[in-house]
Amino acid sequence: MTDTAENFDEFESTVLANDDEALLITVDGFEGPLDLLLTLARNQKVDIAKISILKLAEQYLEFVETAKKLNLELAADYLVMAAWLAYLKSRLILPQEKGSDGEPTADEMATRLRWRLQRLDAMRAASTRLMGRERLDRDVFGRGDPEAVNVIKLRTYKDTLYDLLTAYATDRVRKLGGKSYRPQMAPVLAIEEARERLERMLGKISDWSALTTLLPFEWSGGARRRSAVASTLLAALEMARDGKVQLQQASPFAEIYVRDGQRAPDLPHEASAPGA
Amino acid sequence: MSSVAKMIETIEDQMEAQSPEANPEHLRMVEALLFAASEPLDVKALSTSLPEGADVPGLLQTLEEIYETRGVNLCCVAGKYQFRTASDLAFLLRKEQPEQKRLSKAAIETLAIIAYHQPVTRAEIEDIRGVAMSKGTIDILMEIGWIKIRGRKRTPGRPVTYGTTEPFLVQFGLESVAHLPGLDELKAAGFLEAIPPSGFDVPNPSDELAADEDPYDPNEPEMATGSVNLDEA
Amino acid sequence: MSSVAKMIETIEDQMEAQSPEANPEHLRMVEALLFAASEPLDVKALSTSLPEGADVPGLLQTLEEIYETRGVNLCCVAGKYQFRTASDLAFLLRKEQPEQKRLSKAAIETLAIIAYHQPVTRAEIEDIRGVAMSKGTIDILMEIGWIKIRGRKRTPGRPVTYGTTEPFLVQFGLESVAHLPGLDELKAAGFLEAIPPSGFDVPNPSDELAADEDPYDPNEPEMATGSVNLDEA
Repeated sequence: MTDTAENFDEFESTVLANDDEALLITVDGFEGPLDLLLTLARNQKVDIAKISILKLAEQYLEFVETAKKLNLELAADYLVMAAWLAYLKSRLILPQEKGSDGEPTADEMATRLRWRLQRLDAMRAASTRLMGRERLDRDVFGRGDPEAVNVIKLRTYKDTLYDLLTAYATDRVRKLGGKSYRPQMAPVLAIEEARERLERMLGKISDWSALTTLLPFEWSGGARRRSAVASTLLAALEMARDGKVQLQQASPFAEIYVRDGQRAPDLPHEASAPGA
Repeated sequence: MSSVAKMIETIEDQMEAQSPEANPEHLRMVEALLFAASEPLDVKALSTSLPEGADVPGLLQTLEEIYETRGVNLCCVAGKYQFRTASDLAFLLRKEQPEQKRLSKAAIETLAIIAYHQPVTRAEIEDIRGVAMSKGTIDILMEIGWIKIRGRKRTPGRPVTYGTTEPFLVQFGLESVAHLPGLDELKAAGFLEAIPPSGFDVPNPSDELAADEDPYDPNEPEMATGSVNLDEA
Repeated sequence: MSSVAKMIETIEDQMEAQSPEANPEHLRMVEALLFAASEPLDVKALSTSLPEGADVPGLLQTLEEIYETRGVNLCCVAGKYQFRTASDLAFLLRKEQPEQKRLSKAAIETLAIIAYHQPVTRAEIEDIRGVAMSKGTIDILMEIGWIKIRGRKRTPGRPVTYGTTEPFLVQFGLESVAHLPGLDELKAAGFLEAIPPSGFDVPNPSDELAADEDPYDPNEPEMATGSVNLDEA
């Protein structure tokens, strides 16, 4: 019996012979009742096509009995098969009845079972042949170092004339200090700027000049004027402190006059002269 | 004359006899493309790379003959072409490859049944094996990529049908499922007959949709496969 | 005799002449080993796989000759051997893949300056843009083929002058550089403020050689372009 294992080592049988030739069973090894039947059939050592189904049924039932004695738990389908085989066996023993109301005869049932065993056997043989084929990367090998296909990037550019012109305009305007990129300035004349301006004008202003006439041209209206006046006054005060200019005011809120600090102090009467 | 020269002469004779017009430049191109590729290439893929009008099938045949006796052979797998080392040299190259997952007996049997009986339903596989299939068996085969769901059977319950894939053919070096080993014998013995056997139709395993098979639509609401009978429901 | 047969005959002759004793079985083995190897193999590595006494250097020489005119050649790199696609067939292994890009801000601004101010030297471009130009910017535009060196300025150092090309016109849909919009058109189209900063002008670009420009002679010994002044040097 152990030779089954050799015949079919892929499907290692767990049916082993013990000392008194009874079947020692572990059910785990079988792939269901048909597999068990096939194993038993092989043990008969005859062509499955000619196998005695009666004998096979008896062996199966014996197997189930042994399993019960050994308290082995059998899956339900083994028991279903056992019941069916017991039924088949009884019908095979009984004298052949006439086939009635379409029910298959015992012989037909036996033939069908034999056929199923043959088919299972054949499929197993086929699977062994299939698995025995030369397998890729086990028996035969493809190119070990395939050469990669080089992907050439066909580059196209989305840039349009619009992009080109926009780039040109912005680039050039920026370079020329154009307005496009000039940050929005608050309408405030910086004191430093006012002072710088005053310093530049000192040589040019003739004698006393009203401060308001010295405001930058573009700062002469609205909010900008107020800022310009304030900044210019503060710048003038700073410069007066440094002795760079002289300042004069006749009365509160009156016009303030400015002149170069290098000049000699005037006579008092001159002070009001420009406003007079 | 040396034996190598004799070998070459034989090749030459074959080429003269069968492909007198094989363009040597085109031959070089097909050779280069197939050598460089890691995957099998089909006639169409080769044609797109070759000059217009190149006789790709003829070139392939010539190459197959040139390489027939060499250490590397041109093989047709899954209808595509690939250079592979000659199988008799397996002993030189065989790699001790720890098979990631040794397939269970059930999985091997199921794979063979699917290959030979495709398109086949789960219930039919179970009928052949005489045992209910554990869920994992199909999953493992699907995961390896050797089987796929290919359609639905036009029977009550519309069970899905399984078939083998291109990677299966590539792995086992088969040109197509019609080239499965022993297929003719199994067919002749009637073991591939419809299940249960009607005694009339003898289906071949085929990649084509069977007469009673619909293409698989993954969006179709899933039903319990197997024995659910809509008429009874 | 077909040209393939002639090719084979040549190989045969070579083999007869140079390696009359090459063992065809050993030849097959070397062929398979080299094919399946994931890296180049040297004589020593091949020898350990081949039967004792095999003349590996001789086999390699024979193989090299057999494959010399084929689509695949046996190459020796640093004493190791491997099969590689014949170099003249490398084009077969190229696949073209379109890719859309945009020029960098610096590149398109430079291109615009060149377009409007051509012929223009590098130093002039930098002067107009007010920033030093990275070497790459000109290179990229030259590589795309939108600008070219068109001449040399008749000033000390003879710096090269840049201009735009035909593909540039095609890309931007211009009939000629003279069709680039002028100041008024730029204003009208809203690219410029109504009142451009003082000193702003838009030149009328031209393909013609400028009065102070010499045609470009690639053979003229190169000088440092840009600001080197020969008189000072």
